[in-house]
Amino acid sequence: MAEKERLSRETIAFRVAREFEDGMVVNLGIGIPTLCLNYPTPDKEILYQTENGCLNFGCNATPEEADFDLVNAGGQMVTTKPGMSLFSHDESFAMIRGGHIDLCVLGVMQVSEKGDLANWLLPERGIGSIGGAMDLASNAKKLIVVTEHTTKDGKPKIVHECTYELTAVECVDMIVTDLAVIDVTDKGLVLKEVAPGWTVEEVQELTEPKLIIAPDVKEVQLM
Amino acid sequence: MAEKERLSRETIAFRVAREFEDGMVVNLGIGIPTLCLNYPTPDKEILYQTENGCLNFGCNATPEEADFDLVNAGGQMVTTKPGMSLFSHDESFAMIRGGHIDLCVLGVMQVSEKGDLANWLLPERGIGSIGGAMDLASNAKKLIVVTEHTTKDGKPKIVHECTYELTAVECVDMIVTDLAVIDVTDKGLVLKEVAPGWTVEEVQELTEPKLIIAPDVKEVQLM
Amino acid sequence: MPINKVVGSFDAAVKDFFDGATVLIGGFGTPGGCPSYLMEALGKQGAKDLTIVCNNVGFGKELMKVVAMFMKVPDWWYDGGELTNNRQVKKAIAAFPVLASPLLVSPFEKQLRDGEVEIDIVPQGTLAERIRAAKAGIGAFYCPVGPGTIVEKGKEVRVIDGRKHVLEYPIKADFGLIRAYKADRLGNLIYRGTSRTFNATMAGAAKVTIAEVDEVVEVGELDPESIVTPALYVDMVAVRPEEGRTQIVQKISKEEQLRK
Amino acid sequence: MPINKVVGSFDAAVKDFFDGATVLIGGFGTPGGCPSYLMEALGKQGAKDLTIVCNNVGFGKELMKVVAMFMKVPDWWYDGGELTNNRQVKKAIAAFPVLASPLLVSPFEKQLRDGEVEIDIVPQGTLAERIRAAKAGIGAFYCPVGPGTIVEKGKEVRVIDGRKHVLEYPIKADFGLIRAYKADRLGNLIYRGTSRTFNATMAGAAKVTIAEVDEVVEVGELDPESIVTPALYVDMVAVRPEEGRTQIVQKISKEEQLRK
Repeated sequence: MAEKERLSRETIAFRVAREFEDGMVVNLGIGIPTLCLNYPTPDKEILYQTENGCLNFGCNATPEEADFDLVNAGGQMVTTKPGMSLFSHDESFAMIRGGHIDLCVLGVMQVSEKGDLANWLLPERGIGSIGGAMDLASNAKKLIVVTEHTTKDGKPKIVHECTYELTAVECVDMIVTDLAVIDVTDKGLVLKEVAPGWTVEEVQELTEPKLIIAPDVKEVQLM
Repeated sequence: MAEKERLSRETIAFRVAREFEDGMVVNLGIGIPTLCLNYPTPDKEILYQTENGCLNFGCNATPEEADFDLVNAGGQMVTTKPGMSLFSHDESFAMIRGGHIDLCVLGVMQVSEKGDLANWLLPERGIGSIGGAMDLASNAKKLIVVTEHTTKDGKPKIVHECTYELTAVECVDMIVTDLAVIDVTDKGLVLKEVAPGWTVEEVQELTEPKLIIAPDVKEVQLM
Repeated sequence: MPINKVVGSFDAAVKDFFDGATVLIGGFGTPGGCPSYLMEALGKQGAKDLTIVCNNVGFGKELMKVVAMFMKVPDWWYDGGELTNNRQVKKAIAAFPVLASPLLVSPFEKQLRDGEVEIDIVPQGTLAERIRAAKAGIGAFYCPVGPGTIVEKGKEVRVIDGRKHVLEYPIKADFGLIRAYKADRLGNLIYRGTSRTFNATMAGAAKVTIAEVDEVVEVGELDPESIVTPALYVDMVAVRPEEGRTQIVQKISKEEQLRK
Repeated sequence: MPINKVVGSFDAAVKDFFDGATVLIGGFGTPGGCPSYLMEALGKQGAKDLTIVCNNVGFGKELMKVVAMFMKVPDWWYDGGELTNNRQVKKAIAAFPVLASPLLVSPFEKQLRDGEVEIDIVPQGTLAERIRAAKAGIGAFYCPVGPGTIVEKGKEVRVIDGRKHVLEYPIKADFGLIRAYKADRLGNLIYRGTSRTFNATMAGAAKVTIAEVDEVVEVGELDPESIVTPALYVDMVAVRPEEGRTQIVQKISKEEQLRK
């Protein structure tokens, strides 16, 4: 079958950012999650936390603004923002472990129907970096994961059981892919939205667990 | 027997302060220990820590200097000093519990021959305040306790076994009383110094455990 | 909408307190650092059967007249002792419930003798660390303070690296009442001097943290390097009336001295 | 004698490092926050069989040429990767030993494949808390991070409040090498921006803490309210040469930008 268009990284980030509520404390993982920073509507005031020790930083720095002493969790240089605060790593993870992060967005390699998450071990290298993902995944009040719906060779990344090393068990609340928006519930995975031009059946075919189709399933909501 | 003169509170504090070494971090308990602040020789730079969250504070404040927001562990208002730092209670006790206090001086109700310390429960009231004494006694690198040698009715406060509620076990390194200076060692209590006008035998008589008399036992050293 | 954690009054700040709540109360037994106006408001609000978690259980207004022999007692000082006087307290978890002076027998100690309140005495550092553990999501910790004493009673003791440790659990609370110096509308806080004490430790440790401050400054006025409590730990901020603010208090203090 | 923790050189600061030592290394994998001059000095000093405790294991000078494709790489940057290149490292305890990009295979990862070094991968927050536990005298703690994953292997797991926790122990180290911004002779430290990171966490956690700073200021110049690391956590302070100091670095950065 000819490849149909999927959501771009930016569109995924845009969709995820619609979940950000006014006043939330949000932590964004490396990759697509970091792009979310650009998309919440201006009527919302969001406090971004980065696990390397900053709350309420600004956007990515221009070369002129760049300062080695102000980076995000991905090592990218960012800007200051009024009301910013700085803290040590132990304090930062006190915040994270203590449940003070309202929403976390992480990239993912696999997610299971129970909401188990695997995102750290690089199988081809036999090693990987846990980083702050376990702490965040286990303790954020809400966890959204973003991913391509399938691997490069077309295999589902949403699976019955993760085969990769786990990051945390039963931690994911919502999955946003380049094909769908899925809620993780006690009853199973609920398909809420599908990418434009894709059918529910096509999404199911690329998803290992049986999806529960939301009665009001619709096209991915970008407004 | 007619009462012979004993060391004053100030003299006890003066003697204890001779143990303060240059550069030490010192925590002083309420009462006589606080008086030690006045007596180290000026060639020594001591950093005083108070468990309510300050390192390197100054002396007791005059009424003119007094500030509600700068108090020591006894609630007395103190002055600032260049190089002072302020911190929260959890950080303060991280310092204490973590062994970052070189020397602590505490008041005592009873001390045993093994160096057990009892200083918190008020027996006549059936309750007392543990405060920071357990944390300090258990974790300071060196613990000196100060006390009158006997209770008001002449009973020894240095005993075989404490009968009062314990603060910490095997924690005392040195005992300074109004009659004597005693080291707590693995072999037992070693009498090092006696108050002017008092004999070794007289001190032993007012002390429950058998004292080991230091070969060079001498009058309390104040210079 | 811009975040705004500032509430209009101390009464508004404590309106949701309920009977049986566990309440962290900041401070160290002296006027500086005590969330006095929140204490007063909670007294008026009247929630009962409270478990209070604090270093000192407080004197209350009546005993403060005696305390004035020992230390300076400002008019606006209002501590947890008054909650006890009001019969709002069921239990205290505290490090320093009793003062040695027989003149200073607190309302709490009197009610304790009469079996009307309970006490759980905790070493000061363990108290701070158990509060931090609640804030930091630590399930429990082995603490080297207390083995061989009353503190280990009923607790698991484990030898680690040749030393006895007592297993201690977080103190989880419904509300935290703290005194800070300045805030911004986001909830960032700075403190003043040793009034940081348990206040900074308790910030963020309860489900709801309410800070009593002298002043709310514009966002950006607090130096990011000097903010002690980041905004996410604070839920409400209430501002002291002028007569309770530090500058006024210090000024009155000085004038009193000059009159003498 | 006035306390003076300032040592004359980075070489002097690391002269007592011994083979088999455990070393905390501050920073977060980027130039800011990295104790670069201490790393360089430790490379020269040559102590072997080190266990390094750090967030990132480091790139080393060779790989930094590739890193320059992704981020700004200043000349003075010298990280733990070079210790691996020097065959000084036996083991790393780290949260982020590997970068996802196949271009960025570190010396550590190569030696790991060859079985020449060991790795103990620890979640970032658990790493920070285990280091804090060493500083704060906590015997061990139950941590909610890691149950059901590789992290719980070989560890005690306990259900507390219905949730699985893994028992974690402090990481005790011989030396801590950290980057701060300014110090005084007593050892008080302030940091700059996100370079506080693991540096402030590690300060005081090892037997000997050595801070690399831009400047030593007079005692009293650092605001008591803004000091992040109180003096008692620091044993030695060494000062960067001018070309590594923040102001110069920022100035050069800006000039480079303008030339482009």
